[in-house]
Amino acid sequence: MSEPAAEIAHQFADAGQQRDAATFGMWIFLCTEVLLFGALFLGYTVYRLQNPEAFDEAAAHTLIVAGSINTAILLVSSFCVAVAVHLAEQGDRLRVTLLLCTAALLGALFLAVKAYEYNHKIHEGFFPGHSFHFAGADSRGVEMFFVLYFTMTGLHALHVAIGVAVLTGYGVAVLLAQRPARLTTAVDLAGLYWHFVDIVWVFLFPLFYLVGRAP
Amino acid sequence: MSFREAIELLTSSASEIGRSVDAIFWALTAICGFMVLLLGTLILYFCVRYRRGSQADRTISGVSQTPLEIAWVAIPLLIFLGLFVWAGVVFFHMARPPDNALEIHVVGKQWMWKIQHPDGRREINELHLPVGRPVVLLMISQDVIHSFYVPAFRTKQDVLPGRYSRSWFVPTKTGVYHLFCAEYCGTEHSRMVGKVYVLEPAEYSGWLAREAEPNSVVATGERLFLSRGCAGCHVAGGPIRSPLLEGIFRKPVALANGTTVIADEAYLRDSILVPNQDVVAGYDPVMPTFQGQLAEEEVLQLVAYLKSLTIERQKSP
Amino acid sequence: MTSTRKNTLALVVLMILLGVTLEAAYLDLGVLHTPAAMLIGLAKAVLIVLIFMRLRPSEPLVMLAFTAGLFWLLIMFTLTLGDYFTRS
Amino acid sequence: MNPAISQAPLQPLASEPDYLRSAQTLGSWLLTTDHKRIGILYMISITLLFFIGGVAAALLRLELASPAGDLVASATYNKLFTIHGVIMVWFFLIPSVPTVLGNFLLPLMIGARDVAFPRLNLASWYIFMFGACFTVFAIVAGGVDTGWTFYTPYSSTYANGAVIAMAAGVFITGFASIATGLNFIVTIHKMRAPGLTWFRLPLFVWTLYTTSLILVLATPVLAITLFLMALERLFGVGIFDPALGGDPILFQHLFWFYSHPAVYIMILPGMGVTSEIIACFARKRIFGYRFVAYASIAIAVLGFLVWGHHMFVSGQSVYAGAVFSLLSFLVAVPSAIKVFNWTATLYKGSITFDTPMLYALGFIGLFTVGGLTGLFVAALAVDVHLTDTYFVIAHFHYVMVGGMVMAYLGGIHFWWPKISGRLYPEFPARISALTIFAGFNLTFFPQFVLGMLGMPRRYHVYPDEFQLLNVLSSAGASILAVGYILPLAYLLWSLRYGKRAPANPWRATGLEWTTPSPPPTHNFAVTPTVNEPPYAYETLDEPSRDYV
Ligand code: HEA
Ligand code: HEA
Ligand code: HEC
Ligand code: CUA
Ligand SMILES: [Cu+2]
Repeated sequence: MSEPAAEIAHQFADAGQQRDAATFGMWIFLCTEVLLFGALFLGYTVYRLQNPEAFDEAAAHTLIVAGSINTAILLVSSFCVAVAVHLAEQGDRLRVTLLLCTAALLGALFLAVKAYEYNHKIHEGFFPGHSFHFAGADSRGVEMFFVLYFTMTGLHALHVAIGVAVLTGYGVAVLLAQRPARLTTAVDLAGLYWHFVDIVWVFLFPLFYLVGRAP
Repeated sequence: MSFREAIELLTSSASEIGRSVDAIFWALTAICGFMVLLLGTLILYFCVRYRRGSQADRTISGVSQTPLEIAWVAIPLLIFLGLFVWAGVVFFHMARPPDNALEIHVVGKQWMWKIQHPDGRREINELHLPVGRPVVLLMISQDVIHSFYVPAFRTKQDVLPGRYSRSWFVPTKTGVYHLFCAEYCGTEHSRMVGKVYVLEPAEYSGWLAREAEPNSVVATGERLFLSRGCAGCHVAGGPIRSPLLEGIFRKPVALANGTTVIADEAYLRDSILVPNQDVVAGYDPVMPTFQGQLAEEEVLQLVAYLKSLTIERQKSP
Repeated sequence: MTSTRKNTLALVVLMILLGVTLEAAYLDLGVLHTPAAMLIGLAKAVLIVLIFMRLRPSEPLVMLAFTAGLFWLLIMFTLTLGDYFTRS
Repeated sequence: MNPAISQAPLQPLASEPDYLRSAQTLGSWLLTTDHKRIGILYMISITLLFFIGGVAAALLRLELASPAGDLVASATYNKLFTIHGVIMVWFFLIPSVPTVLGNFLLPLMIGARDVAFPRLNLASWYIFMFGACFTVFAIVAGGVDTGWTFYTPYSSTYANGAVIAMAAGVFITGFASIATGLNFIVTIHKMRAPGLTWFRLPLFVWTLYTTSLILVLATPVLAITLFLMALERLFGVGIFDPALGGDPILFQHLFWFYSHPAVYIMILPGMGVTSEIIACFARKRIFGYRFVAYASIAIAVLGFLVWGHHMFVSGQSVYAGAVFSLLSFLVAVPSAIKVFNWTATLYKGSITFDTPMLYALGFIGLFTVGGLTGLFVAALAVDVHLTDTYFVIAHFHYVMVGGMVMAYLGGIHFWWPKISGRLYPEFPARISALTIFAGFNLTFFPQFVLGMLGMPRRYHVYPDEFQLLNVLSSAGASILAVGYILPLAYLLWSLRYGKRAPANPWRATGLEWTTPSPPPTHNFAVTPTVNEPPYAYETLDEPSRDYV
């Protein structure tokens, strides 16, 4: 294994091709994720149009403070990753590790807040199914809101959890790797994924927390 | 089935719309048959004439590609558009039942069809109809999706849970026809079948009279309206201020959220089962839900009763 | 502008947008509520995509993947909602 | 052999051993990242799965030979057609050409040493097998009786059996599809040999590209839809639940948003294979190459706009129905372009009738019939009568079995010398191609008539008057079964006893034929350069160069 050539897999001609291919592949993957979440957003739209009042009423019961804190957490975490990607290109491994781990930690914090929220909702009887109870007028529409709430934020939380694992993994790997330069592209791709997860939340937040707050 | 019967079945339907459908079907068959023959002949001819080793002339001369390509985009496209419009027109006709149609209620459930005629007569997995009169089926399912299919009429309509659907036709030939459930609905889907009897009008009346029900659909609905307590609220000067329901059918209703809806069957059904989804403007959302307390047949009867209420009736008693 | 400064600036703007959208949620905007919230969400998303994710219009392939996702989403929404809006 | 018969010079006989012999251990197969070996792994897996689906089909046809429903119980019958549909669609036909021939050939055809992400490629096979295990488990653990369409609320509330396991199997396999599609798109964009511009690509590569687009853009929606259905079944509430005001038609929208484009996943690669074969055995450049290439894109894109044609009587708005019908007619135009151009390619060709060509001609004929009957069901008023009858069954078996399976077999025969390094025996191969063609028509043509007469699909028992046509169909199916077992037998036989294949037995164009048969592990010792348009058969066959 000669030094620079070792970085390039046999099927590629040069490092540029390899990097471009990887980045392009990641964006295609994100494109599939857009459609995955997109179907859920479509479901939300359809049912919200059918039950506008019920959705207003239901959304007033989500924890807006927790939601806002979580939005801020993800934005900061995204920022950390963006800076980390930049520093990784300059080979500043210590700070890359630090930033990636901070981002992961923030992700974990996000999940903790989420868990608190879920717990709260379940105790208030908003978990759909047998235990669901809601005293207000249109409990059917409210239950549908919470079906969507749990499914969409749950799927998002799953993505966050995966992201936390990936970021932690690369954070450690960058520190320990023999040749951290090999990880530059990988860190970049992990970053793209993490920003995408952030974007999904940017849309979930207004749809589940900000609806029905106005007097 | 003999060959002649088969041809007969293929080419003749027993409803008005069936004739139009068959016309399109056979036009399609002719066009597509012609295309298959044309392409088949060309391919076979080329295969024989230009087989390896044949002496055929192979110098390519003056076949210009683009005009050909344009031709075989444009010509099919025009044919396709024609077919689309033709079939579309017939389809829209199918979707608009006439007002004077005989309304029959159909409730599908795993795995039977429960049918009720306006005068109250019920039947299961059988449907008796007078010939020559438009019939509209107002249908709903109690469980999963079914589909009401009478091949001889060329009509089919999915029957959904939680939502009314409609199918209409004019039987043109007396006889006995198949009734199938065409949407897969579970274990005995293939046994959710029945017979449609198309009778002369007089025979139909005779059939209705043979096992006459004491109450018509509307009368049953009225009794439900009284016995289930609807009438307790929906009267002028009742204990709870509630809208009067006379003449409501097909009228616009202003809702509390500022929108307006037309009071069709679906709206009436929802008003009974999920009253708080669309609250009428100016009223409190105090009407209790009747979800789980009324069978689908009963909801249909109530809806039929509400539809029958006209302004005049309100004044007369 | 160095990349880190660009990122920092983006974060600041994102936080401001978060504040704005929270504020807007309590205003009486009537039916414009959700459109306003979604517009702000869109602005945030654009910032993240352009600055954090460094999407550059000069990379045609990445742009292709990105717009394809959105375009197909649009197809899904248009035709499905088309059904719901025209049901009698 | 003629050394100068292809665009690029034949590759030097590499010192490297060929991909089959480079390493022989089981581990070397199960951990391979070589696209050719992964293709073989897929080939073995989907062949097995095809026979599972085929046995289910055989039992269906056996049962339907009599109207009474006497062979199996209704519940069993329903499980059989569900197993048949699920296995055939997701575990055989969707992966068939892309993952077997596509994996094997794509890098060879574009002059690359492998796909862009070889490890992802191997992962996709493992994901596929994992999904297949779930599905087989679901079959063993009592089966599922929802039909391959999983309509709610039946699937979420009323259905019997291991619905969640079956849905999980399909869900997981979806990610294998996505991985393959992603890999192909990146490979085609980034890994083409120097000089191999888009319009020098073989049409097969174009179809793989468009297929991959669909795989990537549609599959996620299926995944989430099945996920929601399974959640609903698990928790007893969900977004399609009518009790909450949920709409079963929303499920149908989402399902068909995937599944209609998916039917083009199940035909586009077959069209690509057909283009390769027709050009080679007519010794001509494909007529209207650019139109055929663009038609693939048009099919892929327009194919996303027509899904509602499966829902004309579902309770969808009639206006939406009209839009979907119009678009369905439009999507037929690019298919028409292809059929006409194939026909025109034959004109003034120099045609031979080796087995691959028989399959390709069969494909054109049967696909045309299948496609044209698609127009019947795309026409609104006619579909009201025909939907959910055997007419639809016949329509899609014509396109899927008459079309895609024929193309798959044609492709397997065409590239068998390259894949295995052996020639298959020509005579039995021709016999079996003709058997399949005859058996196929006998099986499925009567079903058009049954549909027109009104026999609904998914019917375990049926009125007596339909028996004659059903018996014909069942008889056809047994001929078809023989036709499918024959190739399995002689292809396996040829692995051992077949003649050794030269690098380019068909004297075909295309970079894959410049490599030795079977190709070495890394495909090309020197990266080829391309400076010719594709299908340069006319120049290739010029007498001056034809010194065989
Ligand atoms: C390989 C798979 C495949 C392909 C390629 C197609 C191709 C087409 N399909 Fe098919 N279809 C299925 C697989 C496929 N289908 C399946 C699996 C189902 C049922 C699913 C289920 O319910 O279980 C189905 C069901 C189905 C329906 C719903 C039927 C129903 O349930 O009621 C419709 C309705 O529009 C339809 C239409 C079409 C059309 C218009 C095409 C077109 O793309 C065809 C275009 C091709 C041609 C038209 C032929 C070539 C053209 C010419 C030679 C031109 C010259 C012609 C003239 C000038 C007239 N299909
Ligand atoms: C995708 C590809 C695909 C393929 C290749 C096939 C192949 C076949 N299909 Fe399939 N079919 C579907 C996809 C496919 N089908 C789908 C999606 C459905 C809808 C399911 C649903 O409604 O949910 C369906 C439904 C379906 C039905 C309707 C069932 C119903 O609605 O009640 C029938 C009935 O005849 C049928 C028959 C056949 C036959 C005879 C074959 C033959 O081509 C198969 C031939 C192969 C063999 C026979 C196997 C090889 C031989 C042996 C293993 C030896 C033993 C055999 C004998 C002794 C005979 N299929
Ligand atoms: C407790 C009193 C009460 C009872 C009992 C009651 N309703 Fe109502 N109903 C109301 C009120 C109040 C409204 C208006 C507010 C609303 O839309 O919910 C209403 C609205 C309606 C509407 C919509 C009217 C419109 O103008 O659009 C219909 C239809 C209806 N009820 C039918 C029924 C039927 C049928 C029953 C019996 C099965 C019934 N109601 C029982 C109080 C009642
Ligand atoms: Cu009811 Cu099928
Ligand atoms: Cu389709």
